[in-house]
Amino acid sequence: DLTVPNLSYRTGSYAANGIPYADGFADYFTLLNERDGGIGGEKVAVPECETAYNTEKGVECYESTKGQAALAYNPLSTGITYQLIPKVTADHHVLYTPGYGRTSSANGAVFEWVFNYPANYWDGASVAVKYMLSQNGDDLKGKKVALVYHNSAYGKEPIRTLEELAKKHGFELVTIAVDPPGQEQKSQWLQIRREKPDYVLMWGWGVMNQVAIQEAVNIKFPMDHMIGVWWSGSENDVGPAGEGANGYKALSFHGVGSDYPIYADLKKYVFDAGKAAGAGDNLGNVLYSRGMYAAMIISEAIKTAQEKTGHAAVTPEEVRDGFENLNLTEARLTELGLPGFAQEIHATCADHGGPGTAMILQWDAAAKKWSAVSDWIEADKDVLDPLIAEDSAAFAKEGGIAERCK
Amino acid sequence: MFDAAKTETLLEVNNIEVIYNHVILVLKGVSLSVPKGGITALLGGNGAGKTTTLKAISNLLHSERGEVTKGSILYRGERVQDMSPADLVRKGVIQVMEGRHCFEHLTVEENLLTGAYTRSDGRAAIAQDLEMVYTYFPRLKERRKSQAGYTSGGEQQMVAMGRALMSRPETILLDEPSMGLAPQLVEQIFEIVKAVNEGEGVTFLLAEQNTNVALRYAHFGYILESGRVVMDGPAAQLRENPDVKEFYLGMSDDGRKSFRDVRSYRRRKRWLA
Amino acid sequence: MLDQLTYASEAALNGLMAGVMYSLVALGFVLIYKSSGVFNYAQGVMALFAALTLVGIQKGQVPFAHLINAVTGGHLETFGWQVPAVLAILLTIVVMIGMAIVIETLVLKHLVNQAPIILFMATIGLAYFLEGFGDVMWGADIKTLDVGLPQGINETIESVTDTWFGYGFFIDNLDIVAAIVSVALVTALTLFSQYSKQGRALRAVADDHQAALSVGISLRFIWVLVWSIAGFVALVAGIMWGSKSGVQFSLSMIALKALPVLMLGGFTSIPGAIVGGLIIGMGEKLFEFFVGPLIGGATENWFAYVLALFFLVFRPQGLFGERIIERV
Amino acid sequence: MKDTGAGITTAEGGSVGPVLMELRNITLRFGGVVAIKDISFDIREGEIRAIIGPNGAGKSSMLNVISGFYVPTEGEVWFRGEKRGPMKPYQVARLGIARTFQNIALFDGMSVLDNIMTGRLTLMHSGLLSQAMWWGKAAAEEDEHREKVEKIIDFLEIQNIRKTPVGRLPYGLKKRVELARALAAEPKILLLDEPMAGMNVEEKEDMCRFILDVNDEFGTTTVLIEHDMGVVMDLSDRVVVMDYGRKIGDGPPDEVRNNQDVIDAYLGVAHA
Amino acid sequence: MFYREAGDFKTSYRADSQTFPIRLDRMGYVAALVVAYGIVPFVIDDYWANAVFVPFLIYAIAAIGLNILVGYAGQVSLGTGGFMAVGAYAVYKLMTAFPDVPILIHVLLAGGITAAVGVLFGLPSLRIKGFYLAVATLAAQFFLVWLFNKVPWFYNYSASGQITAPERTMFGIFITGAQTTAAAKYLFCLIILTLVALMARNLTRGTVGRKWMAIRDMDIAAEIIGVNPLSAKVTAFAVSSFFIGIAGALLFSVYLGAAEVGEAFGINKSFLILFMVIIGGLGSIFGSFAGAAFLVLLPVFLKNVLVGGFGWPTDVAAHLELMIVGALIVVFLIVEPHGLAQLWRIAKEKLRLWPFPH
Ligand SMILES: Nc1ncnc2c1ncn2[C@@H]1O[C@H](COP(=O)(O)OP(=O)(O)OP(=O)(O)O)[C@@H](O)[C@H]1O
Ligand SMILES: Nc1ncnc2c1ncn2[C@@H]1O[C@H](COP(=O)(O)OP(=O)(O)OP(=O)(O)O)[C@@H](O)[C@H]1O
Ligand SMILES: [Mg+2]
Ligand SMILES: [Mg+2]
Repeated sequence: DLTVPNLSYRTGSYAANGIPYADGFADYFTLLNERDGGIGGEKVAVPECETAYNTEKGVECYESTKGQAALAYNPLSTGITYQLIPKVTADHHVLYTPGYGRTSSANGAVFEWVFNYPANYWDGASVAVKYMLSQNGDDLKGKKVALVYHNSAYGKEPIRTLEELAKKHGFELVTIAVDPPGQEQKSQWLQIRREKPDYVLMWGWGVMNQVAIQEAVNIKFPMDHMIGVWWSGSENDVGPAGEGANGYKALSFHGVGSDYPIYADLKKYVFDAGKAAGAGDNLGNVLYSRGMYAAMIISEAIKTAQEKTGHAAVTPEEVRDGFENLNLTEARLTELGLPGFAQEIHATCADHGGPGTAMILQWDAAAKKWSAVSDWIEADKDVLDPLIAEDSAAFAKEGGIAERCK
Repeated sequence: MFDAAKTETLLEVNNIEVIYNHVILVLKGVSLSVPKGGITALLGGNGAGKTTTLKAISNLLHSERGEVTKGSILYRGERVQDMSPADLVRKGVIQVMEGRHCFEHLTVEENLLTGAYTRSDGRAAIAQDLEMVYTYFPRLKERRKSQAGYTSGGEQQMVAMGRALMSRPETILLDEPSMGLAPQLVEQIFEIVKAVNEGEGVTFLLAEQNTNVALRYAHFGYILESGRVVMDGPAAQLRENPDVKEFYLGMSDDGRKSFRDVRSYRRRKRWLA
Repeated sequence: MLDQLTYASEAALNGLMAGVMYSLVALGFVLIYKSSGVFNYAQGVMALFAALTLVGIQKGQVPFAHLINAVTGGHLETFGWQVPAVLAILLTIVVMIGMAIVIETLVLKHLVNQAPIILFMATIGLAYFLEGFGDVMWGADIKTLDVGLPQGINETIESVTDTWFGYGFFIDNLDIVAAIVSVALVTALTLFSQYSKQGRALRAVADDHQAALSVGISLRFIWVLVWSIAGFVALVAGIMWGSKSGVQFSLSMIALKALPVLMLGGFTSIPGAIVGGLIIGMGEKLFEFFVGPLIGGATENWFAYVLALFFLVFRPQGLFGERIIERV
Repeated sequence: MKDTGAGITTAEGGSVGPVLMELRNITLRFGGVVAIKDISFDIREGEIRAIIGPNGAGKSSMLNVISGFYVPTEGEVWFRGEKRGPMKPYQVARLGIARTFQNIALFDGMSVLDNIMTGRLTLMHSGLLSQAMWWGKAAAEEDEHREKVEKIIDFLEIQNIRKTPVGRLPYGLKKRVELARALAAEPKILLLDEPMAGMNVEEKEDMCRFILDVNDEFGTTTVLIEHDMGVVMDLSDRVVVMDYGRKIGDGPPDEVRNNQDVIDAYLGVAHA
Repeated sequence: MFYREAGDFKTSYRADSQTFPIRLDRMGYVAALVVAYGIVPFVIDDYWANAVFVPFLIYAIAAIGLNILVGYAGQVSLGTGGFMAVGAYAVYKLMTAFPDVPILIHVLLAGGITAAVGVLFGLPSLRIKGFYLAVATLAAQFFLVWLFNKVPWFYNYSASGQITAPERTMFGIFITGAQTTAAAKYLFCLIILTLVALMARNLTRGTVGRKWMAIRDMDIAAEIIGVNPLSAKVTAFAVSSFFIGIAGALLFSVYLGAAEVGEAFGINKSFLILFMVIIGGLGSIFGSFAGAAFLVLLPVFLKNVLVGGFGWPTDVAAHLELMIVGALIVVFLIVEPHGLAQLWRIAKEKLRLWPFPH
């Protein structure tokens, strides 16, 4: 068997978000097992382990699964990621953190075992700014952008990038911290009401998202000028605000909705067969799709590894090579029943970060649906690459790591 | 005067054993019977188990991690162990606990009123009894508005007594009512006990160290030592017993000795030797 | 400068409103503490549980659906009916009373006369249990709660203040509702505890369990009574907070916002919960407004505690708490 | 009686030394309540000084003033010929004033031995580090003081309960342990607040024996509050009588016993 | 008569006040030490070290620290998480600033720094008591977490504010970092725990301990018999924070390897450790061990039974786990409010009397 642990969280403060993600992740592998008999004929085991978004439980989960030759870890938690980076490096396991984790691990020269394509936090910040630019005739001079962020490692990630971008494009950046969990955000939103920013950018997770959107509605902030990062743009986040949330925007690095061809198979092999991981009510929604995306990438990497080595029972080391040689094309996506679902990825030894693209989704409260309102937007690599180089160099120096890929 | 032989037994304690914390055996087979309308005194030295006996009767041991492991306690033929302390109060058994146990943050008057918690005979009757308590303890009337936690030791003792009276009980279990009271007040309290006993027919079971006074007012007495009843009998008879005289009343053949003289010798209890 | 002042008053006003929302949670703590000396950490989880139950009933969710499905492999979700808000609230109250009875029978009854810290710990255990139980019963996903309370900016206030100060104040309608409800609750509860026989008994119980037992107060009854009221207060708090953020695990964290309020107002004072809430709410908002920007913001969590600590140093029993009796 | 010079001879024929402590015009108010109203009296070295009076007269409050727990609203406390400045209770304790309490104030969670050892805290000085390592001074000091405490334990005849947690002890023994704790401090003045409440005659006799022995052997000055007139009359050298916060009598027991004010306010009938 | 103390006479006060006056106890503890030092290091693997032993050892240190404050000195604190964070950030700053100093020194220094911070936040305890104090210590908890989150100097200006433990050695053996062996981690923590437990034991049986307990049992009486409340409370906060700081430093550097303050040292940590102390037994060093063992092992055990054994979905298992842990805590408190240590004591008393019931 191929083992891909699912370090999920279905309890605790962030359960509401962890559940659909874990469901999507598990369901995709179930589909592969049921329909294709696994990957390359080898079944995939997806032992689930509950972390409750808690780093110590994360350690326990890692330690309890790593003996089973786990091929890739995807803990959906920046905190756990940071903790696992040194461990996977020493133990030789892949850590795959799409859209979260340590941004500079995009630099494969330093982070041999970590992958975070297709996009990272800094890409997200840049994409959001680019979108604003596109809406304002490529000129943000004199505009004001407020960043409302989760006051934690995760929330602070984009600040550096945004500061750089503010300098470059001449907009004013106001950063507003919200202490987790973020039940109470009166001060923050009064401040926004006073400052009247042109855009509000949101970097939230959990209840903070719901409260922020509700408060934005309350102060009548124009919803279509409020843009969330991909972790602030799920059905959960807009639900409590009801009608008011109509027009809210968020980033995404993959498509959403259940009208991809793959869903016919999912329904047939997974749901109707009673093998779904969850209650089945999350189908096609944003976080479900994201879990599915992660599973899809991991399975493609495994497949690449199998092709490269010629045997089906690949080892974690071989899967790492698979990740590094992943070549995900639109044709392949179509083959998978996910046409246009994601951007192409052409990974290399040094490039673990992928294309760095994302699109903008907008919430339609009446239809209760997210729909894309932009094309794929690419991040501003000119600004980001030096930042990544700087941060990963610091890490390499601290840990005495020699750069690869020379 | 009260005649024990003629009246029914109200409360009966049959050979009970009490264990604290599952290991400490405190009562080793205590039996008593309390006649209706009488004053029964429970005497004995420190740690003899008087308090424990009273608490066993009012079913308050539970909250101290103590339990009755053997024997039975019957009040009017009903097993006390099957009733909650509140049931007991409603049936007319109330305890005045050793060490006062006032409600510190309540005022003196509120403390007294909590005594009437189980009563349902209307505000007027309660107010009347409140006046009665105030006539017994005029000092309390002066301090009625103070928080009980700030009253003196003796005042708290009065509060505890008064509070019990407020429940219009049938039987009062009094644990060391005289402790910390001025001599004059001790007499007064026992006079009250007597008055309540005779006037209202309330039965008393009292644990007392002040053997002298206790035996003067009680009809019947039990002496406990180390968790066992070592002697019992009508109070008058106990008063005359030479051992009781010597050990509990501090009398020798030639009257009361001065406390200054006791240094010279150590005594031993004959029956425990 | 004048702008600053207007803004500050707006912040202060909103602080007062937020404070009322904290008070709603604090009130539940006070009730239970006052009656049993128990510092009920589970109050926040009770609010969550009440809100979960309310939504569950309203939407006709099948309780324990997830567990049943996991065991039987079925697909139970809802009964397929919708219960009107008022009826759902009544049913939830019944559930909360049931919970009070269960808690009394299984937990409190056995802990009579124990040290306060032991009781406190027991309530944390209870909080864990309820959290797991709520999740198993109703699911851990986020739910929208809507009992028809108004939300969003109050336009009247906005336009009035706009004509007065040239800047329309923001006051949330939900907060106004919360304020009205809180005032009503506090008044009713204060009257109850000060002037009724049960109220007196309840304070007696807090002082001395044994003595209360000895005068015939049934601890069991008092506790069921008080936990039921606290359950009701939790429901109110759950509705208010849940309307804002949806019902999910984090709702239980509002307990942490209530603690400084409690500390400042005094653990034993019902009016203290309100006054404490107002001071904390206003204090933290003003601090965030004036000082927050200088030191990086997100100060509210700790500032509330520091503010309360500051008051305590001068009045160790809180503003309205009962004097701590120190005698030998 | 302001002569602080030589000793005086008491009714019992015992002799007491010069004035050790003097309370001058003490008044103590709590809000509206006047617990002590302008009281002055002195305590002489080596004497047993009793304070009696009805409940709520202010006796315990007076002890609290002496031991520094209450700060008198007015008035001065003179100790060894010097006026005592504002002091915290623990500083007063270090002057050599130890006491027992009306509502027993033992440390319930500790064993009898440890409780008595706390009495010696003012006399022990080893540092934190030395204790953490249990090296040198700390261990030696512990042994040395343990020996002293064992003497007191022997003296009060509580050897067999040495290791029992005090919470479990019956009332009477607790009182005895409290006395032991106070004695362990080797006090100059020993304050006893109703040490014999809740005891039967036999136990009272024991207690009296201890008090007298301490007084004889170490010359410890003792202030005693007690409601048992027998005890007070037999033991004390001089008696202060309080009523409603005022002093209504002061003098040798026999004199006090026959004082009409005292009889009216306290004794009721002339006591046997 | 399995367990006997009769016939075990002491001839000196020193012997009477030793840590384990009863011979049978002494033998038991020696045996435990032999197993802990002589056997476990040779059989331990990564899973046992990281999921069970290392967290147990570290939490035992923290629990001893908190027990000194709550169990011995009676000052309830909910700031433990915050103080552990001080230890963690102190050790991080020291490790990165002085890479060549042995890690043990850093850990001890981190404890010292935490002690200073603890004293500062302990000062209000002079005025504030009971639950008011408990809630007041939350001010420390929230403020410290905020501070470490907000001031970039503490996390060496890293982009996300995470701190990551660099590799450090002692006598050439890796103690922190991914290359550390399970045995090294385990032994390092075990040695520190042994020292901490000995110190705690010595302090609590002597003068300082008696001062603490006097303040705990009745602070007014304690002051009247001569205990200076300021110094007693301050030393309790200092000693307690010292141990807690060490635990925080180890938790971050040896166990987790990386930490984010709000998550790793949040208020839940404070509660967790308070739980250990209370379940184990207030005022008992042994209880701290028992409590830590119980609360570290129970979730791991439950998880393995429910998910591994019964194959239940992880979320149902996790919810049930919460319910079971919660219920067990309540049950324990009901059965024995004085904790596992007291249960153990009663068991011993029963054994001593065995086969007689009393
Ligand atoms: N909660 C308890 N736990 C353990 N032992 C206890 C407890 N309460 C009392 N005891 C023990 O039970 C015995 C009897 O105590 P009890 O209080 O009944 O005596 P008493 O006759 O009332 O004495 P006193 O006159 O001093 O009040 C004592 O030896 C005491 O140590
Ligand atoms: N801290 C305080 N606050 C308010 N009132 C107090 C305080 N301490 C004592 N009092 C009051 O002062 C008066 C004297 O109290 P005190 O305890 O000194 O009396 P006492 O002579 O010792 O009486 P008893 O013999 O009953 O113990 C009492 O009325 C008491 O209520
Ligand atoms: Mg007794
Ligand atoms: Mg007194």
